[in-house]
Amino acid sequence: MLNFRGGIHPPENKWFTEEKPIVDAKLPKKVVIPLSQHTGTPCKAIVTIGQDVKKGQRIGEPNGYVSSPVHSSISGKVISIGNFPHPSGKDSPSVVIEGDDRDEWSEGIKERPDYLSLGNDELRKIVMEAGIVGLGGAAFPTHIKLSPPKEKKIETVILNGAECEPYLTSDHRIMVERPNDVFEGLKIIMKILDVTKGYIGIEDNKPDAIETMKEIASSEPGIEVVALKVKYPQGAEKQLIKAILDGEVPSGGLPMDVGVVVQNVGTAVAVYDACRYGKPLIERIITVTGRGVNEPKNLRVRIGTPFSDLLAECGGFRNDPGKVIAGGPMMGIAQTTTEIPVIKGTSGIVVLTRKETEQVEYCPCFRCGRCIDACPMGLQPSILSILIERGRYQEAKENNLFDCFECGSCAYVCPAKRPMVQFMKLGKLFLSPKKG
Amino acid sequence: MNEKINYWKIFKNGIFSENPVFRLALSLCPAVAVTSGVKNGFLMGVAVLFVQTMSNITVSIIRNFIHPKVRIPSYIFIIAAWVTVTDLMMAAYARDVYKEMGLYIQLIVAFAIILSRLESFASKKNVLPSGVDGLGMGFGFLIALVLIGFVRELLGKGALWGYQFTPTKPLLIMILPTGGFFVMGLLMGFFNWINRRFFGGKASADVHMEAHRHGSH
Amino acid sequence: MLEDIGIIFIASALINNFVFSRYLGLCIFFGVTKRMETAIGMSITFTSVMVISAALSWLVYYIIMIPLNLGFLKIVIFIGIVSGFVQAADTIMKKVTPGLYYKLGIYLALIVTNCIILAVPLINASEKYNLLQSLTFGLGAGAGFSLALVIMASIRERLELADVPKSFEGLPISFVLTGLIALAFLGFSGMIPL
Amino acid sequence: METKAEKREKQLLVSIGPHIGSEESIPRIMWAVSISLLPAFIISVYYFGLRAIAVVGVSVLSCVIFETITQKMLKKKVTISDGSAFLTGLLLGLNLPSSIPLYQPVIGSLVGIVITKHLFGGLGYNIFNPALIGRTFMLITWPRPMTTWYKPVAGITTMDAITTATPLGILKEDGIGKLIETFGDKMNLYINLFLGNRAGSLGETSVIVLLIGAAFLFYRGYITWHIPFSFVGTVMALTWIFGGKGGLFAGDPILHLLSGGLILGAFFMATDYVTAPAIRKAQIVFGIGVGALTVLIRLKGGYPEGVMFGILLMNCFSPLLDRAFKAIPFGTIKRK
Amino acid sequence: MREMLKIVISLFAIFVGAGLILSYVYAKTSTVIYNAQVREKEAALKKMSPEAEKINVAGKWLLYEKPNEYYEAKKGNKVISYIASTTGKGYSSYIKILVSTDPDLKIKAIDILSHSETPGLGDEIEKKDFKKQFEGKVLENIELLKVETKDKIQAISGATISSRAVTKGVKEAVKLLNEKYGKGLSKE
Repeated sequence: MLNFRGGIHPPENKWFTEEKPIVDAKLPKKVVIPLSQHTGTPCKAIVTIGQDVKKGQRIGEPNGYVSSPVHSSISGKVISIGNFPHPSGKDSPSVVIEGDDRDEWSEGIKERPDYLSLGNDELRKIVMEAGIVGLGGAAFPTHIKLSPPKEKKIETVILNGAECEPYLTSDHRIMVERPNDVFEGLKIIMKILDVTKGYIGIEDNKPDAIETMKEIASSEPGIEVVALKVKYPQGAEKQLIKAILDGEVPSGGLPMDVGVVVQNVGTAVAVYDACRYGKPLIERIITVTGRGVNEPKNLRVRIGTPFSDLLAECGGFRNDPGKVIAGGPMMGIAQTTTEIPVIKGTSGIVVLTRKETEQVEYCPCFRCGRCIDACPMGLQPSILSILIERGRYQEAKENNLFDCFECGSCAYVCPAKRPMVQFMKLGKLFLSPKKG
Repeated sequence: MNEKINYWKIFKNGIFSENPVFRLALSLCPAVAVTSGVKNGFLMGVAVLFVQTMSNITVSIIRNFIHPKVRIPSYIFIIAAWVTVTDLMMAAYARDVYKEMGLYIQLIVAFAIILSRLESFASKKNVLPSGVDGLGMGFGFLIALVLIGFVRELLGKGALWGYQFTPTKPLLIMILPTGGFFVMGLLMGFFNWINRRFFGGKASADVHMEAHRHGSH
Repeated sequence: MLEDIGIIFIASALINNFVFSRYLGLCIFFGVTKRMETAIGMSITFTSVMVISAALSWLVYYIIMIPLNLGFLKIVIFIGIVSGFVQAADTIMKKVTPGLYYKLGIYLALIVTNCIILAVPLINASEKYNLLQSLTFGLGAGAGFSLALVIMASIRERLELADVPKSFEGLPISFVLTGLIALAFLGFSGMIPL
Repeated sequence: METKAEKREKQLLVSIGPHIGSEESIPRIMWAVSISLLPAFIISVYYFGLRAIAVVGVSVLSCVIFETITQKMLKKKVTISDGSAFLTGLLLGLNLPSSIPLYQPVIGSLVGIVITKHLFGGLGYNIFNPALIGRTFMLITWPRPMTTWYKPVAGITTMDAITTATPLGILKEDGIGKLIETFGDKMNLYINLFLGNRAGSLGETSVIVLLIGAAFLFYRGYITWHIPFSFVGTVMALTWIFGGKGGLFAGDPILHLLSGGLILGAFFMATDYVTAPAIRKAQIVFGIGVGALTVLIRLKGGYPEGVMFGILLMNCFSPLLDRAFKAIPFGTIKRK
Repeated sequence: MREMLKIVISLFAIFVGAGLILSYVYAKTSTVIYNAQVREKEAALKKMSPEAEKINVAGKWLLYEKPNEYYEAKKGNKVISYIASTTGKGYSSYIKILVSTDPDLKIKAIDILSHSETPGLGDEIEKKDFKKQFEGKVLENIELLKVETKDKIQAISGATISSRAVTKGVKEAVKLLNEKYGKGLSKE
């Protein structure tokens, strides 16, 4: 089984939704569309209050190289532009649109049955214009990943279907329900990058997805579907590359440094939708799940829909909810309120009960070494956390603190319940040039 | 009045605020090595007291004669001479103690405390204050050694100055090397605690490295 | 003969370790073990000086002092040899290998006032070791001292991160620690039936 | 007016991820290790009588009390419920002879808990295993009571038992012939050692019950093979090679495996998280080191048993080993 | 050059000064030290045979390569006791022992002069109970047993190595005395 060093295996808890087909969420009455839904510079709003907008109409203009446009996800009227709560925890400039229930497409949307005949630059432009970002969670603008610098020769594209976060099943459902679209998307990406070798990596706990994908892949030379060991964080780029290609991305480097581009399966579908149907990224699949919701579901959701709408659609809370998490329980962000919009990077909403999230006081590290075994980056989180606890940030840096991508494996296994990720974030904050 | 040198202050200095063992953390080896009993500690203390005072006086007397470029070797020769005197005297007149700690008596020559006092005090001052400084330092050293010896002998042998109180040895380990380190560490920690608790002072500084550098350049 | 040499080496390095059972070199031991780098630098410097001064002292002691019946001057002479040698090494190193000098030079300066350097020739003289035995003793003692320094430095690096009670920070806890290491080293006692 | 739902929403917890954690916690591990030692304790009561309860009881109680007092004095949170002081007391008690005067374990606990553990910053920071330091301190301080062993007599007996030497003591003093003679024949010797029907520290004698406890710890994943196996393996290999009188490869590794405190030490004390290296490769070296030192002391040293000193000596090296075998950061291995 | 000369003179003067003082002290103390050593040795021997008027060195012998001596203790012209110094190879040190026998080579007393055996265990060889066991024993009886015994020597429990070292040292000494003063000789 394909594997990498370290990692953990928390209870998967995917049974809530893994068998449930994707259903369309109700059309939201009102959407809040943040202008920053991607890694990089936020967009500039190009609409004004009171303006009527259509579905798919661009409302935010990219502002700089690493940026991506945003589009209205419903048709209606802009009622407010200002700072609103954002899943990242900070308020963020957003456009609020009140729906008119007509759900009309904007005029610019046109289908391209002949998309395969388009040139690479054209395709890249479509991806950019459609505002596609990585849908796995990091939300890095896809068109940048598809435009590697000349000196980096890309040889392989890996489609990430690992979905290693517990609870989440959206990628799983996509692969089972839209396998062909996933493949088409991958082929577009491979074409843009001029690559002949593609992999689709899927964790071994989704046998139906593996089977479906393998079937299609059998007729596609150059594309290989590989089963991965069920282990968190199998879906992290570097770990995925290690597992499939046995290549290690150097410290501080990017996948393209070893000639690889990794894309999420959801992103591949979005790419296909954009190229084939001209649809910008205005909706995504998310999993609403956890012991704190009545009817866990996989939903197709318009970007900007408030969490509260979706939770209501899933039968509301139950079991005294303690935490609402945007994303998976490992790397997702806990929210203070449910009046938060779904953004492009929201892969799920997990509601944990109060009992599940009981907080315990943490103890001093007692050097059991579990975190060292668990760390997928080969770090020693125990030492790092102690160094940071004592304010010795520079030494933490010397111990490769910046290799940490905050996957939380160390914190998960820690018997002393030390808030490792918090320490790592703190350390990086102190070391960042702004804070000196 | 101001011109008068406060001899009492110089003397007291060595015993309390610059106690060579507990405060300056200098010359730690004998503090552990010869303190398995009060008597040994006392005699070692006397030996150091003697060497320190005599060397201080000697250096103070001939300080103008010593060439500054070779002052360290000169000091070392002077100390070595006085140590040899002590060594021979003890070998002659305190034989049973000498058998146990002869090596450490000879090693007084390498005690950083003595050299550093010569360099920092005796080489600049007159004979009388230098002598008093030597006495103070020596006494501070002696008191520290007796104190450690007291604790170790009492706990380790149930005896004081060889006089047995208890039929058996209560905590034998205390007279072994490991016990010596324990007692040193615990006493230092205890004094730090008292100092912090009641006098609001700082813990004894790790100044010995400084003193070493000082002494040997 | 070879066995004899081996015994002297092991005895001086482990069983009668200078720090843990002879209580020698403590000032340096506590002084330079705050950082691993200095501990290693000190180990190298000390061991070489110990071996060389053991040899020089032996030659002077048996070729000059004993025939002239000057045994009682051994303290003065030995310290003269050690400081002279260190001074010479200092000067030569500065000229010949400045790189090494800047790494180890500062330790050289600390050596003169250190009792273990002097203890080696004194013990050699009182045990009446021959030249080879004296060299072995110097090497063993140096190795034992180096071992102590390196262990101590690695432990103190960890201790620096520990939540030691305020009054015990620094020297007191180092003393207690040394006591505990000495306790462990008691396991070697009786290893060589003398 | 806030609705009920809104009110509840306000109480949503916010923290940095991960939002789920494993079941393991320090108390859970400590108490599980304590439980795994339960069979050894029960068998010690069977072999050494009520005295075993008294010795272990005093050790445990004084460790817990000293932990409470020290933490109060240092104005720290009292953490006796995490079981670490209990475990220290249990290990100390099981490492003592049955006849030890009862005030002595109190001092041993004092040294273990206060000096070895709390002076160094408490749980997680101690350099040495507190129970072992307590025991070694006692061995050096009261060598006579600490080396007076009684023959185990099944059933509830007290002090009228007969003093004898431990198997390793007999082996060291009189050689293997005498040892076999004491137990009848070689097979009998092995069986008695395996069952624990021999003189020794309370908890070290019965290999079988210790292995049951160790199996439990393996099953729960609280110990890994690295330390115990490299330790035991090294002891067996070296005793086989050097343990015999008639030249190399003439030793009796099984005898060395079954006697002394090897099993107790290898599975329950050398594996102590705090004082052993945390890196797996370093743990193997650690285990080999403990094994080699144990054999060195058993065969050449002044004491018949070397496990305790072996572990303590290697405890000194743990930080160094962790340093030397630092984990390899991801990305340092080039793509093949 | 002048500077150099100054340095040399300064150092040399200190050196010579120190040398002179030391020589003086050495001259004064060396005899004291020598005498003290002699007196100590005499006192130790005298303790072994208090009624002797004269104790003479009768010969030297080696054990574990350590030099030892044996003596004849005389009252008037009659030998009343033989004394031998001997060595035991102990647990952590060489044990220096004195043994005295009466003219028929039965042990009168033994004494431990110096050792550094383990405190609390090995150092019990200094205890009267242990040393007394040797009194009245002849060569054949000097044997260490680990059980209770009247006519042999019983080991100190937990300190077998030290006990054995003393016993062996004593045995070697008595053996030597037997060789030198075997029954026939001692009668004359």
